[in-house]
Amino acid sequence: MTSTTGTAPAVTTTTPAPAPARVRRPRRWYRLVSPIALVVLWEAGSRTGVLPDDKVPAPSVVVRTGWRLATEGALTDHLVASLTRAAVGLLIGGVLAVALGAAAALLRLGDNVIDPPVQMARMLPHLGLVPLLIIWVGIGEELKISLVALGSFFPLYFNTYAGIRDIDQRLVEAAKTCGLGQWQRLRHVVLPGALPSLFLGLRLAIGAAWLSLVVGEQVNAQTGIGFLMMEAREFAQTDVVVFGLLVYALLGLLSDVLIRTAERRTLAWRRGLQAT
Amino acid sequence: MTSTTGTAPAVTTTTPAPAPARVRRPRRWYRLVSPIALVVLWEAGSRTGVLPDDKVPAPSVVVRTGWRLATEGALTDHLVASLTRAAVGLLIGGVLAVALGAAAALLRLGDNVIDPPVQMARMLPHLGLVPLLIIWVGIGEELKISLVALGSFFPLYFNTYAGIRDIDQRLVEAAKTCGLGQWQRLRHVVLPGALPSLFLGLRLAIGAAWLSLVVGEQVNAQTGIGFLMMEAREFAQTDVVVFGLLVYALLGLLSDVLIRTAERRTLAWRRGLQAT
Amino acid sequence: GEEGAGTSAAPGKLRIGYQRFGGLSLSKARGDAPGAEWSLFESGPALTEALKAGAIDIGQVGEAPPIFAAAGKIDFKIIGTSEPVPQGEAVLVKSAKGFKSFADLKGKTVALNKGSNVNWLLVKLLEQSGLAIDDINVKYLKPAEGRPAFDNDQVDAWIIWDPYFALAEQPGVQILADATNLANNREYILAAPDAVTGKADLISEFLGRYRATTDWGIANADERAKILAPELKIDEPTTKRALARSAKPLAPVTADVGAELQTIADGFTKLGLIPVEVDMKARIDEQFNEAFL
Amino acid sequence: MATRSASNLTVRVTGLRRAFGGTVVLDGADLTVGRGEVVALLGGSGSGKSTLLRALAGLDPDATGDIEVPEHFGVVFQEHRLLPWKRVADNVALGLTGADTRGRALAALAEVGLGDRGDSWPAELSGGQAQRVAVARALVREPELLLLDEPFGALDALTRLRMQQLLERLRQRHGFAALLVTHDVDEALLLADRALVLDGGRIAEEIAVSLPRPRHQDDPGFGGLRRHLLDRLGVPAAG
Amino acid sequence: MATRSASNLTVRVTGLRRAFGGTVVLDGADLTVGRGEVVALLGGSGSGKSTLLRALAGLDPDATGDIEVPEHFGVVFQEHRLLPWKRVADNVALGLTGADTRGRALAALAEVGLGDRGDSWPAELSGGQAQRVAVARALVREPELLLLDEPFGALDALTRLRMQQLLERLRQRHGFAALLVTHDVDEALLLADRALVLDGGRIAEEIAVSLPRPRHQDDPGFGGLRRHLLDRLGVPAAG
Ligand SMILES: Nc1ncnc2c1ncn2[C@@H]1O[C@H](COP(=O)(O)OP(=O)(O)OP(=O)(O)O)[C@@H](O)[C@H]1O
Ligand SMILES: Nc1ncnc2c1ncn2[C@@H]1O[C@H](COP(=O)(O)OP(=O)(O)OP(=O)(O)O)[C@@H](O)[C@H]1O
Ligand SMILES: [Mg+2]
Ligand SMILES: [Mg+2]
Repeated sequence: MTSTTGTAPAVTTTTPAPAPARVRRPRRWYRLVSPIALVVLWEAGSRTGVLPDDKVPAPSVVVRTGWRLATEGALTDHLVASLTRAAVGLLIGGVLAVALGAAAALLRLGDNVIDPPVQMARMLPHLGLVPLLIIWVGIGEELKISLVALGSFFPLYFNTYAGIRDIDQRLVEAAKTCGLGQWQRLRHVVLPGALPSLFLGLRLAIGAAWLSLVVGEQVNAQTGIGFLMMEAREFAQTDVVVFGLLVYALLGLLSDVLIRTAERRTLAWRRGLQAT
Repeated sequence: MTSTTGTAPAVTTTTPAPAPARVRRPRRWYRLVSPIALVVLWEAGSRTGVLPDDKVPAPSVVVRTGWRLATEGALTDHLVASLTRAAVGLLIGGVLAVALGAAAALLRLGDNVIDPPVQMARMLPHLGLVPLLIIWVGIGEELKISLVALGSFFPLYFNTYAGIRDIDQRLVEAAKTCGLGQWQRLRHVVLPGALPSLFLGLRLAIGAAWLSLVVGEQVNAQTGIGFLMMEAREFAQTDVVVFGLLVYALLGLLSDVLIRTAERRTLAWRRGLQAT
Repeated sequence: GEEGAGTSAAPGKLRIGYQRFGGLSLSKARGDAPGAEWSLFESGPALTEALKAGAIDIGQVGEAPPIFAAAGKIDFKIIGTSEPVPQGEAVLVKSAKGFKSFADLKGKTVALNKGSNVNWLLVKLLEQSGLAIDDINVKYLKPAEGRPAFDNDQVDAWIIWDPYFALAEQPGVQILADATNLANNREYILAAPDAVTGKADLISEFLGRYRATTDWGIANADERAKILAPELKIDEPTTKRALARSAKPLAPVTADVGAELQTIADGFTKLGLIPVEVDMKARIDEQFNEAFL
Repeated sequence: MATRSASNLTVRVTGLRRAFGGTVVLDGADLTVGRGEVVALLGGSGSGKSTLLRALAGLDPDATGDIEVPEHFGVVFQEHRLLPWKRVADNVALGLTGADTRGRALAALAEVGLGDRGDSWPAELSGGQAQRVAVARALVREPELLLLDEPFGALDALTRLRMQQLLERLRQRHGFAALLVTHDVDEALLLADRALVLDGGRIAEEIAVSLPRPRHQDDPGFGGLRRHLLDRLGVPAAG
Repeated sequence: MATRSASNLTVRVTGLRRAFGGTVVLDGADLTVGRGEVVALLGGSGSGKSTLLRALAGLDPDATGDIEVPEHFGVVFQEHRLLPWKRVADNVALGLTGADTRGRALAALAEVGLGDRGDSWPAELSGGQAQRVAVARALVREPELLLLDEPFGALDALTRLRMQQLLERLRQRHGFAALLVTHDVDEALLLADRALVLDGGRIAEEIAVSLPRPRHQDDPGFGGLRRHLLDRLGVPAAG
């Protein structure tokens, strides 16, 4: 039993008054500490021979390779090519995913018609689909874009679906009684309610888009980061492969920063929920 | 202005009394209609020549191929091999993902130390990592399992992170005042609160595990569905490729059914939130 | 060099990397090396990757992978080769299109795998027909993607090697040219340097048997096809046709072989396929030649 | 209640039934609200008041019976149900049509004493403030009928009084009808023309409150009615 | 309140301050609760009562000042804050230690009149039922101090009376102290030994309620105290 018979005040908290304008800003540079530490450790490992050079090149070597590619080679062209493909594919896949995910989540008919085929399709491996896609869309840019669209579709679809299903129905009811029609409810309740989930889906979709692109850029491509890296792999140029991986890592960090910023903007209302 | 001056009762609803024991069971077989319709359409297309046989084999042909593989070949061996790899990899990747995701979501330090490297790593393409993984873990089963673990890590990590961050802090406070310690809060508030998100992550992780396995089963493998399909692809055996895709589709459906069942069991409390 | 992490093969065990259609497949199917550990690779570059990681001791590849591996500073020795296999790679077209020679492909799309033996064949074909690379529209496709593209007329010609070559020889498909008089298209046996020193006995013992098996296979083409068809998952007639032109006796490595490889490597350097000049001659290791004599 | 379409009625409910699983909550409840009439609905905790209101608002597809309500009505739910992602003013303006929606929303906020909180997030409001925003959201629409589920439950005595006066004032101005769920017998007697007691799934008691307005707790007749209602609700007379 | 460690005090708060952004909500509030004493906290909507309670419960790291509270206390929040994924009985038993936690939880539920709802989900409860479950969850712990933020706000007159009596009874049995936020002046006078009025971020008024127990609204002296408190809260005497 919890009945306590201790004497008087047991827990004392004394909090000094804060400085007048204490603003708690998230210290973002903290987030850079561990990536930098990783790189430093890696370089140290290479210098001391713990990581033999013939197995993994040192970061300095990789950076030099990157510099060479950037100046001599057409690194920016490769990047632009990949970014274009990723953006177009993401746009197509994303729009489809949000539309179909919303239809499946909102309508009983949609759920029965759309969801089962999607559940079937979600595990189809890209590599296995390539021959069929070649037949359907050819070996041009369409193929790469289709693969990206496919890859980004699933995380966004599932997160849209779950995000909408998780919306507090009491809020939807309240919106109904405020006279909001189907579309206005979508705009004012469903969309903002599912937004955190959509952001998460976007995060995963961006990753999936890049991964799919690597597969796509192995087929009849002369440009793209995936092409660059996989060709280097064929030609046993480990430094270029690792540089390619580094580019992907930076793209990952960059997209994280962008999405975090977008989240901070659009999900400002959640800070109140969390802080107090 | 909405001030209405219409006459008396404007909206009339007459709902007849329901039959005494009207139980609204979700009619699950509905979900089978559209997959079956797809297959029927496909077969019809093949029969009528709309889908030429040399482009996509008819479902009947594919099923016959499957039957041949199952009886002559070692289809079950392949399946078991793949399932084992997927399960082990998923287990390792999943446990890591949930642990690290929880640490990053719950602890400020964890967020600063764990999250940035994860954000960097999430876009690293499997195909590009294979050469490095070969150096680190060799070309045996470890390679395949590592790839599966890697692939399944990210969706689960992100969903764990988001699921925990989205938990209503007011409930956490309530649990605190009920005298729950750190661990008990994890068990009674954080885990159940993040569970819907974890399920979604699991769904995506299962898909990612299979996709990664296809890449892994291309390196020094003699068994596995991915191996089977990619080999058939090399030798242009479209019927086997399509059969492989069909197996993936069925695995997708099956895992969906399993997860739906698990969700229904563990998330029973949400039905009330949605229905009323 | 040291053992790659995670590959803890017993020191007395030979670790062999092979490709499905390579000559080693027969050796494996016949059980030539009962104590060995066999690893299957989907391509030559994948095999040299494993060689670099120290995951295998020896392996067999076509003529391009050794050059790229050398350019990638992978440490290995070339310890054996095969007789030339010029008929093992060819330019395929649909006969309905009426091409008569490679020169007719001017302005057409040609698919091939970048950086493999057929890439060298393309160089020689262009040279022979007096065309420049820009005169044709090159599409770089891997074998598995080249086939559907070729079948569905998304490319006019496909330069490909066996067994994809044999598989693609369907009715209506015509061989426009093969590598005869253009390229030797040999196979090469590569070994890790530490295996060359540490497992020399195992290697020479195995190479002896490998050679015998290869010779047996050439002498008994029917039986060889019967053994390999299920292994390759290709029907027997196709297997037989492919093996008949592509399975050649093993041969010792000589300075001439080194020079031949060097020519290809220099050609690749000129094409920009590899960023540096490499010394292929230095990779030749003649110490196991006895096994092939 | 026999005449089908008496035009002096705003709400007519006949035979309203609702069961959750095996538990019957509403068991054929009948109810009317006249045009411009304020009806108070009293009843024990869990007696089905909120369930009845949800059914009237057309939010409960599983409720059966005849329900007639006007097309334009406003609802204040027992919980505030503000959209957490919209600032207070936008919550009030939600779905509002016509000119200067923001201005009207801010005016409504001012009327509930929160004119300066239009830019706050709902999560930043106190319990009573959130409830008042919900009331403002319903009032700003100037509906024919208001369904109010304990709209003043979280308010202190002064604010509650002000809100009651506001409701009275607006009702006189716009003439809307209201069905007011309340736990406060005094509040029912101050505001309502009629008080209903929900019990056993039906309207078990109906009391016309014919005190002159403006009313006050100390008015003669008030005490008697209060005692009567409290008796009906089972509250004993002396501690 | 000048003596530092008078052992007859359960709660001692000195100089409690809390600001949200630029808005100062608590501006150096001082407060004590004696052992076994029930203190009612009144104040306008948004005056900072919930903020003060959160600070006392140690949930507000941004509140500054000296706060002394006993280690074992229970809280009833203004919203019920039941875990939606736990059945009602499990919610009450949450974090309970010792023998037969489920039995004790069910007994507490029975005391608040919900003995048969232990297996319901929180989402299936009416507003007043959920609030009573929250009260049961705080009471079952038998704490030294109860922090109650309008625990009976959503209850009808009868249920509210029963709950007030329950609180009285349990207090006599276990002798806990309580800080009770309420909007109901009568409730404050019925239950509290002392009533505080929070205004302008400080305790602006403190009234000892020395009526004999059991108390009733009709007791002599009750009306005078009520009028005094209502005056202090700004409620005018006549409509
Ligand atoms: N979704 C549900 N599932 C099961 N029972 C429910 C559900 N919703 C409400 N109930 C039950 O129906 C009864 C009536 O609930 P309702 O919310 O209408 O009560 P109420 O009169 O508004 O009570 P209160 O004054 O406490 O708000 C309660 O016993 C409640 O437990
Ligand atoms: N997270 C927040 N951000 C900004 N302002 C806040 C926040 N939380 C509370 N406030 C403000 O602090 C003031 C005090 O709030 P509090 O909830 O303590 O009021 P209260 O006395 O409990 O009111 P009520 O009786 O309405 O519940 C209110 O004006 C409120 O708007
Ligand atoms: Mg209710
Ligand atoms: Mg409050």
